[in-house]
Amino acid sequence: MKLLFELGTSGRHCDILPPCDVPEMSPECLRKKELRLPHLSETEISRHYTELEKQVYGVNDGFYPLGSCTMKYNPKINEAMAALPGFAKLHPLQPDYTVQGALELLRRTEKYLCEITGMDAMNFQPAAGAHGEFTGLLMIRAFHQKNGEKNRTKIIVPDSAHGTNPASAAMAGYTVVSVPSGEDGCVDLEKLKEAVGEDTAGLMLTNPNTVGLFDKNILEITRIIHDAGGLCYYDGANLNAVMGITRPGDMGFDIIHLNLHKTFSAPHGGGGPGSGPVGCKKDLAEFLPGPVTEEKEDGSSGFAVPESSIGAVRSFYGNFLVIVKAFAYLLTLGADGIPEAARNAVLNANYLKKKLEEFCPMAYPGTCMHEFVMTMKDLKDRTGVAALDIAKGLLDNGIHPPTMYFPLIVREALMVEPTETESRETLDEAAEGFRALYQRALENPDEIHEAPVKTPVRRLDEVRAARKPVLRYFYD
Amino acid sequence: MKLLFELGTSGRHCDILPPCDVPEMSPECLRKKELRLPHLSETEISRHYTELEKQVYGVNDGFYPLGSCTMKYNPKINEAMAALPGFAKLHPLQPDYTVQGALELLRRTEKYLCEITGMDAMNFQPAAGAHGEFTGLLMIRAFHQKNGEKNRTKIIVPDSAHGTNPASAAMAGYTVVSVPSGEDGCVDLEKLKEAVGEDTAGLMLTNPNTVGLFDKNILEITRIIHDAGGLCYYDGANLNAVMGITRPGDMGFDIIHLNLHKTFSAPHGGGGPGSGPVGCKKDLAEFLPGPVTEEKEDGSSGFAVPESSIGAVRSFYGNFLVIVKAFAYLLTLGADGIPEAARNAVLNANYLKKKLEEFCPMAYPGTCMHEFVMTMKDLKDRTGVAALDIAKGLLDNGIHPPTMYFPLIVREALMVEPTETESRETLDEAAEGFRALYQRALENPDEIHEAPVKTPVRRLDEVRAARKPVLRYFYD
Amino acid sequence: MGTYIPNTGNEQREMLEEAGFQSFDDLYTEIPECVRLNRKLDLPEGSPELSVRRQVEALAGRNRIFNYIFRGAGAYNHYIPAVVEEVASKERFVTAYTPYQAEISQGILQSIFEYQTMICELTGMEASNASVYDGASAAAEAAAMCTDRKRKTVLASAAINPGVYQVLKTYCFGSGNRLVPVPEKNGVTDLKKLREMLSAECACFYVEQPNYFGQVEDVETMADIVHEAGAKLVAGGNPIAMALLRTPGECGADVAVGEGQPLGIPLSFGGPYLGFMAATKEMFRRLPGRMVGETSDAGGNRGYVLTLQAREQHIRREKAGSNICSNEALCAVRAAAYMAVMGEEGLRETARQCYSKAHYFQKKLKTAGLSRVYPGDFFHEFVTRSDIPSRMILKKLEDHGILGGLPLDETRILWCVTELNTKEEMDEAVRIVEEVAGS
Amino acid sequence: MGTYIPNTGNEQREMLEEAGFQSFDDLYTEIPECVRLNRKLDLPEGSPELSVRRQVEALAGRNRIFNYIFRGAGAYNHYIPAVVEEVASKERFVTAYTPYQAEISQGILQSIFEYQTMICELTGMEASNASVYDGASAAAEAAAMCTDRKRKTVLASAAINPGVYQVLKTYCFGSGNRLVPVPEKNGVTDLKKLREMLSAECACFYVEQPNYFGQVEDVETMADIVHEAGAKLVAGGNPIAMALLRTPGECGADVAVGEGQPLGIPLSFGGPYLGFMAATKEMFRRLPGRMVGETSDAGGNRGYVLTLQAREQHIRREKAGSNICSNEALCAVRAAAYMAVMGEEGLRETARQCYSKAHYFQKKLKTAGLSRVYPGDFFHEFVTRSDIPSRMILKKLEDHGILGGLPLDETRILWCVTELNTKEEMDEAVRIVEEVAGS
Repeated sequence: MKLLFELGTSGRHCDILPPCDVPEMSPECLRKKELRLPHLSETEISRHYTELEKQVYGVNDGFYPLGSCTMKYNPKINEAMAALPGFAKLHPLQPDYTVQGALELLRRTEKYLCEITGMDAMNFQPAAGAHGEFTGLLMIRAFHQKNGEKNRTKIIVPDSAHGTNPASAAMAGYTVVSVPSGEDGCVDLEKLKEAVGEDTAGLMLTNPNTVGLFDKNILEITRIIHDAGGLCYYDGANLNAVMGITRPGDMGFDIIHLNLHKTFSAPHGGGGPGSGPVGCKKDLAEFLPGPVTEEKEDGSSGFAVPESSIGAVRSFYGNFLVIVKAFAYLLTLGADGIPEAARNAVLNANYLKKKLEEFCPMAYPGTCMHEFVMTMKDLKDRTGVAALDIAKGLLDNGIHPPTMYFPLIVREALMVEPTETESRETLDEAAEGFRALYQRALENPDEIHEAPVKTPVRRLDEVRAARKPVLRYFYD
Repeated sequence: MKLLFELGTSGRHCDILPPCDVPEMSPECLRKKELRLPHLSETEISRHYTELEKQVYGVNDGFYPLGSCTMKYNPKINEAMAALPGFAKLHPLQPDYTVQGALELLRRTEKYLCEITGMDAMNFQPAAGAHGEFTGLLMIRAFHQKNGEKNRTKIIVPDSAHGTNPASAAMAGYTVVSVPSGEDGCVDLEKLKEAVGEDTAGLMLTNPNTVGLFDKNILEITRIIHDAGGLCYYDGANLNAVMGITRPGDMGFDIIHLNLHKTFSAPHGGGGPGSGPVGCKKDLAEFLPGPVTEEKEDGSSGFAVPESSIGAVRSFYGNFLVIVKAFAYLLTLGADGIPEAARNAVLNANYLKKKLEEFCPMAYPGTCMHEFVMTMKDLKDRTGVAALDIAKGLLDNGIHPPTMYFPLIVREALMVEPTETESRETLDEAAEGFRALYQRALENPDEIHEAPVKTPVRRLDEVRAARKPVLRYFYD
Repeated sequence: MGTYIPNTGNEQREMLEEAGFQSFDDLYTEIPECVRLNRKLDLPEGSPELSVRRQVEALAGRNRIFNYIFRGAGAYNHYIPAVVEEVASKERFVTAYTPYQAEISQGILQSIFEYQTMICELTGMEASNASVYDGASAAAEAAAMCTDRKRKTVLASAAINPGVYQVLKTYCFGSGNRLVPVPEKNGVTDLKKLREMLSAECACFYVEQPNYFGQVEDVETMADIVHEAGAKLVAGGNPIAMALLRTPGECGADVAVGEGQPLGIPLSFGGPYLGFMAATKEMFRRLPGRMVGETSDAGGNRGYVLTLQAREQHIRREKAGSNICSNEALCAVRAAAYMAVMGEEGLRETARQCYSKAHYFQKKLKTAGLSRVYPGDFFHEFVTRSDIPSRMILKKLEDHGILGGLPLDETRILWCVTELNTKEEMDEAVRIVEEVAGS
Repeated sequence: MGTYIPNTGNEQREMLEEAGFQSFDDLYTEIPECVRLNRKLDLPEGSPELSVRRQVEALAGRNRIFNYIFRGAGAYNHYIPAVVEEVASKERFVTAYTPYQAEISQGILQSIFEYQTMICELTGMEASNASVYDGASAAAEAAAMCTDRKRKTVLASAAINPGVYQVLKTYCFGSGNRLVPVPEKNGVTDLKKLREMLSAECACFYVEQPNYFGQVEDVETMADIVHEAGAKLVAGGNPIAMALLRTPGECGADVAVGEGQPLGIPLSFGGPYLGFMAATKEMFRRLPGRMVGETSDAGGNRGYVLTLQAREQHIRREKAGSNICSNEALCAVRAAAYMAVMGEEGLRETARQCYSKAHYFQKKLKTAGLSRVYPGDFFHEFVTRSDIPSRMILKKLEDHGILGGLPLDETRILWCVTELNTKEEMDEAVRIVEEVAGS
């Protein structure tokens, strides 16, 4: 379809602003080149976005088992609550006494999330998971620095970790030490013991891990790190499997981040905004980014900057409206609903895994948590049909494919996370669809290489895009 | 796709209400048969409607030249204004002094519409065009009754009229006299003169008429009726062509209705809600349905029932939120914008007509107003491809077909109304699409009989639906 | 000036030329000079969006929103789930026309088919139409369905909503039918009078359940009485109450109608609302307006179309049973979504809460000195009488942000309680009433 | 308790069985007993939707919304056209994930491609990324782009937004870069000091246009100075101002960044906002985060994909230039829709009105006794000084429903005026200030 710039013509416009009601003035230092933006009537703009929306696949369009992304249903009441003028129209620099409702919302969300994670303090400034990781790592840095242990320069990260873990560590000035996973997909304890030392600043781990398994040695893992003088950082990406069942704080983790846009049902917005609050144990609270909320002497709420704060990682207090959505979700589920969601996320994953493993090899056997990893290695060896082809084939089935080629330690990986908000019928249908596709791949591999054929565009040439990047429209 | 009743299972539900906070009680006269409604989770309901919406064609999906329906773009600001809690949350029986804003909105809209139509008074109670017609006809009845002329039992309606005109007349207790149109598509004056008499209660007419022509004899037509002692009723369906250019009040009409959901850009909602306010000349205002707005002695606004009111045709004051949308539209366009919209509606129609008449016969030659009628009679005679087939063929082009088989006086009619909110490009593309389809019909008529093939369902069997009506889902 | 015309002045000129015109005036040569306006409209100048928003918001701001509402009388304050609002805002549902082209309108058609099914379940009737304007016009259309040349008298209970009575009367003025009220006794229809008034000219009797005063009527007995006289029973009713009370179908009604506003439609100062209509197998072909039916497409797949159109005005013209054309489709979709979200248990619970809370409030008001006027069971509305002038009580409540019941006269007030009224706010309202009584 | 789990208890039991488990506990056998919570969470009981709505609305109701806002300082109150709100509410835009599967994500990808194009036009730069978290993190990421082993010092004007400075500092704490402020003089960056402070270790200099005090900086000269020293210029800027003022590109910036909130994003108590980043041809491959590129599909049709992913964390891991993953895609779509609706003339007009009105207000305030602190041109913010304590002035304004400027200290206030401030409300605010001054 056409781009905004290829529609309309000079002179078309929308009438938005009334004329200026004071004498018109103009600055001196004017731009030289005329600004070029689209010239469109409202009909054209509105239709353009209607058409664009048709070419997007959202949570409401069907099954979305994108592993590690926790694509659960986004409740409509949450959207309505975040749109309330009492939140959306608040200036972030209003006096505290005019925003007590917003502050209480932050404080209560903080409290609930601390209880769920076993942490003692929380800050909402990070705007996404990776942003939270970076924040947490800076806190580790500040902690060691305060203790005079500047030699702690290394962060240990398992080889199954999300790419954000090593990247965040690097941004925080750390050297990354990768520890291999054992054959069971869990941290290899011996290798871990070899890796730690006086230079260990900390460990980053998600548990359940990225192959969908709960690392049962978790207490030993965190003890090894602590014994070496390091801190343990919990990547909250997979919290959905265990919330209300076990807590990172009780596993020995010192700092965590959460993904409100995954675990707590806030929508993903096609890539953002997210919200990646960071929580920590009491001893580390002084390093949290600022401002954090506080209770004032008169019982009202306000903001303050922690004593040894690492500083701000973003303007103001984080993606507030996303937090409103998570708050509404927490109120809805409550004490019983939170673990119930976790249990059903795990049940749905195991149910679907059971159906799929009848014909498709799994990377790891046994009970999984909220997600599992299939491998198309066998299929590829036999037919040439790769994980990518299967993913594209699923597009023609009208379901969103699993995450491809992650974690890196599994060859031809497809990582499936159904979430708790999917019905049994949806899982059954997806399993049948996948079975049929797998069968077709065995029988007629060439056909799958052609997939997708029912989508608005066919398979796109990513190599070409990267080789000669065209990142904008060029006017004639 | 599945029906709501075919989804879910017993026990699934949404949690909406808190438990009852007073002692629970129950009436005596309970229903015997258990109520059966769907058992669904929010995910399922929400996805169901997302899927249903995909199978609807709205104004934002493209060109919608449905003749006589004035499918202009529905501005988003109007929707936002109608959704304001200050309107949506008002109880209709609140004391007047708590709804002064709503009353002023009604009074101002009334004033603006009176100016546009040349009427002196207006009432918003009718919920749709046909409802307005019925209301207007009852006013005619009340008028004659008051004048002791009970013998005026006939309403004259041209044969080109919308079906609602005769049906409304019948509902209002009148006998319908149909007058034929001349070859030029306009009222045959001689036939009209023959038709009028002492039994004439009035005439119903739309001008421009339903073949898209302005009846230049309009003053003579209304004079003939008035001379015979009848009243002239203006069907506002086609006002979009002439607003700000000429006024029904100045053409000699006594009573009118408007379609706010056509001319004044309120959306159609898949068939409603509409709004069909009725306006009239001063002498007839006493017959308007009640309540109407009035200015009170203290300058505030209130409601009153006109002296000789025909009574209420609906509860309360009409489809208020639809009126809010029309009000926002009137404020937006204003004194210059209203005639500009009319002029461009007529321009777009003539521009498109010019392009189409190169290959397709028109029912009437010459300049049209806001719409025009094509005839597929030639095509059908030559190829067997009927207006219906062409309409279904257009579906595969992604545009909404014109109105089919109306007006009845044109054989194999397709009635095209582009409206002023379509761009030249859209008209050009539609003309090219139609040209190609017409050509295909000539070359390969069988193919067109198969159309549509790209829609969610193929051509539907209407005969079967009517012969053995299945009007609801039956539980097993 | 605001505009929604895409084409620029230049483009308009080029298009005029291509279409063979010199100017816009040339487009209108058929309009005789003497009927041309030839002056500028006396309207305000057009406004850009921001100005429009400011003006309209200012008007909205001059209306008072009550957070606590104890007023019903035909418009009811119920909770509207977020999903329902979302569904009713979907762009294509909002902006589509009537689904004349079924192949690109399955979404609306199926929604209406689902609506029709749920209305049948709710009313206990066999077929529903796709909606009419509101509850009052539904009643009037239903009465028209029952009349014929021989039976031209319509009886209506004096205990029905007076707004509905007005509309019945207006429609009868059109059709030439006779509308006669059947007296009320103790807040309900006088069955003895009903029996006496029925005659061979009577086409039907219209009653509401619960009636205007909130009272539960004995509709079953009425059906027997009416049918004995060869007339039809048109049963109006509150759709929330139908989740709990004996349905029109069970009572033996021939046509069931009602105001669908309680089913997820906001108060909206009275509209748009939704008139629902359902009928027995014997009567459904006389239902006015659109109906959606199931059929199959050329490939044998299930699909939906507007059906039984031969009844309608665009085909039968003056012989049609009704002139209805545009209806309240989007409100019907909204109502269907509401019923789907609430489900049978949720709708029953809503009804039960309305009933229980109304009874709680009534008892409390009684202790505060507002005694109930009528005996017998009521649903979620009831009438009180008091020596204190109604307007004094209501004014005091308004001062506390509460919209009290509707004053029927200087001593009687019609109260309404729904699931949205909490015990807390009821107690608060009672406290205020006690204050007025005590002062 | 509310729930979004479709499967009923029965179904869950059946599914457990089919999957080979006896109970939910069996799913968690891998979790050592000693780390299990084994107690109920100390959270409130779950709530049905109506209760949730009531609780959240009550909190929203405890916040004060000001109708008249003269405060900016990093968050700006602009008009958001209705179409923009509508676009940003579209269900699929809202609920989709990052467009990893391009074939079913063309709508988001194309929107972002359009956004990137418009950001390039606005900034005068050659390539834009798909957004980062906000303006402050954009500045920090930009500084990181410019540093390398040899050049590890980041200079930043002391006249930039202190919130941005804080974030720069935090990011530098991580990277081990040195952040040094370049002093301000008369409300703008001291060019002489800048020249002096530049050294071979300096990676870049960061400045904002307009700066925190609203003052127009001489960015062109800075670019020359900075480039002479072999360093890069990172130009932060207000996107509305860019419609009017010399663009970063024209001034010679290497990277342009800014807070995109003014482009149709509501104030939202500080977030979500939008960080935009654009760079020259030489620098764009170092931009962090997602970028959308044009390509073609198997059928030769144009299409869009996430591209240059080799820069990113999921491929390069610890060697990536940044860790960014989720960005602010929906805010970028919103900003693109905003720019499309406003168009070039509309955006320029917005900027002109901001400028004109701010100057009108400043003059009026001056006559009321609030003199301007700095000389030189300003855009839509300015600082005043007065003997009257800032908090007295602001309190009085608040009493009249006006959010005044941001108090910088007891005597100085940073005011902001946008196209939304009418002459009427400015005159009213001035009148109130005069009152305070006179009392």
